[in-house]
Amino acid sequence: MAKVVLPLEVARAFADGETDHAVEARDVRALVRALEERFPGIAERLSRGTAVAVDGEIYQDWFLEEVRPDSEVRFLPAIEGG
Amino acid sequence: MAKHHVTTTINGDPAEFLCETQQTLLDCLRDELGLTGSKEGCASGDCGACSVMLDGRLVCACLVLGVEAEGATIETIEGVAQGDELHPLQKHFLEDAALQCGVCTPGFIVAAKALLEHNPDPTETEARYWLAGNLCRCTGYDKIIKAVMNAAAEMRGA
Amino acid sequence: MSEIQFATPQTVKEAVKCLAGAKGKARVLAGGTDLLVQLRAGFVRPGLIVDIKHIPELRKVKREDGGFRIGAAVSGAELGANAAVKKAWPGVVEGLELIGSTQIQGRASLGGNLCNGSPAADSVPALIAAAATCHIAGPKGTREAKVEDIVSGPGKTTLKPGEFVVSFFLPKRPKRSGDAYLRLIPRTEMDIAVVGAGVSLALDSKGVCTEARVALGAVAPKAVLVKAAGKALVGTKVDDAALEAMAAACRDACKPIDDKRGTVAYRTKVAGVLAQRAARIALARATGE
Amino acid sequence: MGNEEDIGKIIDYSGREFQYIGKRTIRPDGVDKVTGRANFGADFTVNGMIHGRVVRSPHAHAKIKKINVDKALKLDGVKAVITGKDFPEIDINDKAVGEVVVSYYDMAHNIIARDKVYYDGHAVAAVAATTPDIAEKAAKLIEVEYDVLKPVMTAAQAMKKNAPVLHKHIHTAGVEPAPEKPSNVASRTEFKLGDPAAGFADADVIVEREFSTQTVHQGYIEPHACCASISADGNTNIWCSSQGQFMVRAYTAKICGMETSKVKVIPAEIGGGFGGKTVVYLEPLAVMLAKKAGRPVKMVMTRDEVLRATGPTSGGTARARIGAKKDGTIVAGELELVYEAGAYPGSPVALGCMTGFAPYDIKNVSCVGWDVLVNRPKAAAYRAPGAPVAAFGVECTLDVLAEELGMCPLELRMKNAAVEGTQAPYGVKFNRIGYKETLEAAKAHPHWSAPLGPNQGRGIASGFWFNIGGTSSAEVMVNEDGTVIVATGNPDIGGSRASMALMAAEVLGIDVARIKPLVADTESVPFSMLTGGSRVTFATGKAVIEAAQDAVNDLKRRAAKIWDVDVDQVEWENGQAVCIESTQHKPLSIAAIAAKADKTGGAISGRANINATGAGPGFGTHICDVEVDPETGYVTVLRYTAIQDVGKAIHPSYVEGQLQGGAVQGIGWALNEEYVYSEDGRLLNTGFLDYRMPVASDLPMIDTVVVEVPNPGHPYGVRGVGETPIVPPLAAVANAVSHAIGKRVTDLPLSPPRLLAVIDGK
Repeated sequence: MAKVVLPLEVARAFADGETDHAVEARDVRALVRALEERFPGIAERLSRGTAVAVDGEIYQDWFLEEVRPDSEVRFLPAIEGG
Repeated sequence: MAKHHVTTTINGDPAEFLCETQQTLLDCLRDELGLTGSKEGCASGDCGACSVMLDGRLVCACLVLGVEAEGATIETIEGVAQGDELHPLQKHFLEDAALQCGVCTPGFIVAAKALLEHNPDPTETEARYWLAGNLCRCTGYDKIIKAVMNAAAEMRGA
Repeated sequence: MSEIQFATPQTVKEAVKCLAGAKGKARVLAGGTDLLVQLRAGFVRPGLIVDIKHIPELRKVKREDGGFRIGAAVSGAELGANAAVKKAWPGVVEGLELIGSTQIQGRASLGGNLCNGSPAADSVPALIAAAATCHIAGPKGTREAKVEDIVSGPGKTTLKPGEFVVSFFLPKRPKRSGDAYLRLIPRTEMDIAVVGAGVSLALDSKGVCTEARVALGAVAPKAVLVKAAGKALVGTKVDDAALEAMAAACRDACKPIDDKRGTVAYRTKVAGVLAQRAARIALARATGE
Repeated sequence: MGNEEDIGKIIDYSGREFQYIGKRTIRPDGVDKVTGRANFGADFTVNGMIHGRVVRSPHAHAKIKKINVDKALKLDGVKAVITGKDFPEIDINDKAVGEVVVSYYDMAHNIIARDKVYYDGHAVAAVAATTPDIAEKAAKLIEVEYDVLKPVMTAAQAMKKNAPVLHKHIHTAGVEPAPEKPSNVASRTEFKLGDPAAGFADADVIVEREFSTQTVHQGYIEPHACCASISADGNTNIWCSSQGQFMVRAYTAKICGMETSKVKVIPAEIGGGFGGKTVVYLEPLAVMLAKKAGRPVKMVMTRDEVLRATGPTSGGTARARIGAKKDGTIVAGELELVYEAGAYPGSPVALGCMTGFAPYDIKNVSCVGWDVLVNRPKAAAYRAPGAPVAAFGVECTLDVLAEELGMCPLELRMKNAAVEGTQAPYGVKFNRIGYKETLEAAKAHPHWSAPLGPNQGRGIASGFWFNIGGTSSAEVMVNEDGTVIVATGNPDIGGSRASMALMAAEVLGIDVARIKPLVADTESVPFSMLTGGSRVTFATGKAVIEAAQDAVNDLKRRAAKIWDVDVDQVEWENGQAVCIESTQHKPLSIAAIAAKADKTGGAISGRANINATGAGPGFGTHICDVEVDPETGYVTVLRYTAIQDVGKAIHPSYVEGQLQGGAVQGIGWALNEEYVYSEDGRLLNTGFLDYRMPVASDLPMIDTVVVEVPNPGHPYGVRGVGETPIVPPLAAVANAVSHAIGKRVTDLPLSPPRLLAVIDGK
């Protein structure tokens, strides 16, 4: 089960404040689908301006990045450059 | 009212153009004569990107009227190199990485050339104060001043 | 921009004729470093521009009665290269040479700097401190005026329609005298003075100040000759006490505004500081250090 | 040598000898730039071209009641006039998540107002005429009737209860339960690590300070400029300078309601961007004017327009609170940022929250960020957006903590420095990083121990930036004579062409001089994300390496054919195909293979389209000495040293240039740069006279130390270098000034009037 950490705002809006969750998924898309089942509407919210970090690697445009059972998956604000 | 017909000398060649009174020398060089090497960064004499020589004096082309060029001798960045032989300043700006985006470079080279003709062996401080009218936002000036000092040394045969 | 006429008179008389004919819609062009910025921004819409740089009298610097006669269109760079003027009146040359960058120096003139009427004009305090006068030509002939009487307020002068400044006269330097000009700008170059201070003084053989003129820029609607400040030095050895009294007089004379460059409090305090420092430099020059 | 297996594998470079990487080559675009031949945005002319001018609002906050263009249209020489009505309406929720969060609705309304103007300089209409002079006159004839509203100029004003609300449709995001009433606070962002409350309870010493900064501009010397031409069939060409021709194409097509394939963008040289040219302002207006006039339209901004109406970065406040044990171990950090977004949501406050404490290993951290709307131009990215102001707060408060603990500020940083495995404030664990190495370099540098005189002070500060990867494409084409063209889709702001050539040369094994790197238009290379985020040398570099490797594989296949051997008999060394088995086949140079290209299958090339991952963060530490004139508040920078971990310097001169340029922009930000608005919201300093950027005589030489701790995510160890250098200077200068005057300064800029007020204890 991968450890998922939601942004505080999203956690408060959908998971009454709980940021950490355990999810079974083989890639980020599947992970978000699993979250959507648990917290309807969260998928749309997570697609708006968030990047995802899987085991320390930040993906601005996430989709099918691999998620392993011991992975840690964090959602962050998208990073723009200057 | 008819435009002024201005005859002048630019980079050693005779040149003529039509302009209205309010058109600046910078506008005339760029729009009437196609010499786009001098750049407009502010049009108020505060950035030096339009530096040219007018009768041997370093000036901002945006603060001179086109009609004032009548009978004058003008030198722009396009006249600094002799054919494909670069001026030592141009060579050192390249070798010493004294430019990044390059939009301020023409103004800096014309101004530095005037400096070295006025003072072949400037100190760092003298170079910095002479070139204070040329703004650069990319380099922080360090490599520009070093390139000017290196070119000066080469030209003195030091 | 309506169509603008352009004239290049070769003599003072010709220039006066041009200006008189334009019924107040004409602007004089010397260096143009202020005029062209205002033209581009639409602050001025002249019908005629009269370029006075072709009149020999306005481009000359020559000795006169022990002092100097300087053409109104002489540029900062030209004056800076004149060793004699620089030796006699370093403060005046400093004022003109501080105006803008090398590129601006190639064009900016004493006449333009004065008649543009900016309270912060760098050359004006030193000219006033030097008791310089101007030779003015106009439709009704020529006249002389003190520099401090030319500007009446921001952008305004006492010149009558059709008049223009032909030249400046810097009087003979008394022995044991010196002048200096300092200004406060946020950077080291390229700024308009937040505060400017020009001081000119003369000493007797025992080092007692016999004459002192202190002028401040950018602290009032126009550059101001602070008589009380001058008086505070006369009769003293220009020691610290005298300098503090002079600084106090300067602070009292300040009627500055808060604007994008400085505050009232700032200009008032720094006016005193700069006047003291300029006076010390003038003193050093007067005693030939 | 660049063989296929190298790509993406973790390789130890410490002992590696590079053949071309690290050489200070002459940049390929250099000669045109030193002779005035290079074409920047305003240097293009197109046959039949006419000129465009924009009409801008003189009010900071007003409703547009009526726009009357009749007089303008009647003026002889006027060919077209447009207003907001000429543009397709865009759905309010139409957002694109590309390289950055973009609201097309906000962007479209920022480029030309619809029913309301939100800042002094907001575009209201545009006109095109046969000469610039006529266009100028026509612009003055366009009559706009406004219903002037009370402006909201600062975050403090905007957050008051009764403040006028700028946008009725904006409710504060990130707050639960979602508020019903509209608000000027566009969003609240929060990051939390560990248990800050417990952390602070455990602290022996707690320090807290509040800091403020003003709106500042990127200050590029080249104003925005473009030329647009559209033919009857809708095919559009745009010549412009920008940080990304593909970005210009995407945004312009969207705002003008056109298919992407109809818009071709040809990149000019860019005269500086620093993030400010990662958005469009003129291009959509020029396209619509060209469409209406049936003539190509050229538009060039004046400096006044650039400062009034193009994205500066947010001014704001930073409140930092740090708890530490007596031995200097930091146990808790708290940061609250309030950034002014300008007319539309989107300040970089979230990035500020993520970066403020990033250089430090702190278990308990809480960062809150407020994005607040004000009647100022919409904020755009400015070099490490959001990070400089956050670092100003944290790094100055660290200085206060060091004083409180009686500890050397460098030692305090060393003790708490983030290392590999440290969890950043935004939760991600760092891969291999070089922050400690920059501190060690600072400690060893003669500057750190040099003596100081009266009224002088020394400041130290550190900074961090993520650096990003993203989509890049590259084409490597081998010409018949064996010379090579390397085409990429990223504008070259600071010398990236030279770096692309060096990386290609390293893989191909041929002299850099035989490689011509070029910046291609949007119809010549596949989509590439813009130049920004310090990504080009890293991400586009990776694409170039992969494309060059692809070309090497093609060359190896051709050599196999020429020798009639199996391809796995062929190796690539020093720019030659070498046959492993039999020595009777002499090595084939790239030129020899290229000469037989037709015979062996056609042109030889390689290409790569990637979305680069593995970007390595960049850490920097700066040291600054200043002298303060106590009687006038005047600050002189005496000495400055910028130290940064760059992973691997591909072209050392241009890496040093980034450190020097970023440091000086930071110095300007700290000392004299600020937007000055009147009470009624008009910008007062709209030119380079009173928007004071550093000039040459203000500065000493900027010494640099390039630290190289390789980034495992890049074949040659490259980290982004462009943005980190602007993060430390605000605090380095402020700490230096504080030590010089013996009082803590907290408000930028430290201009003489402001600093004298602090010195005199006002």
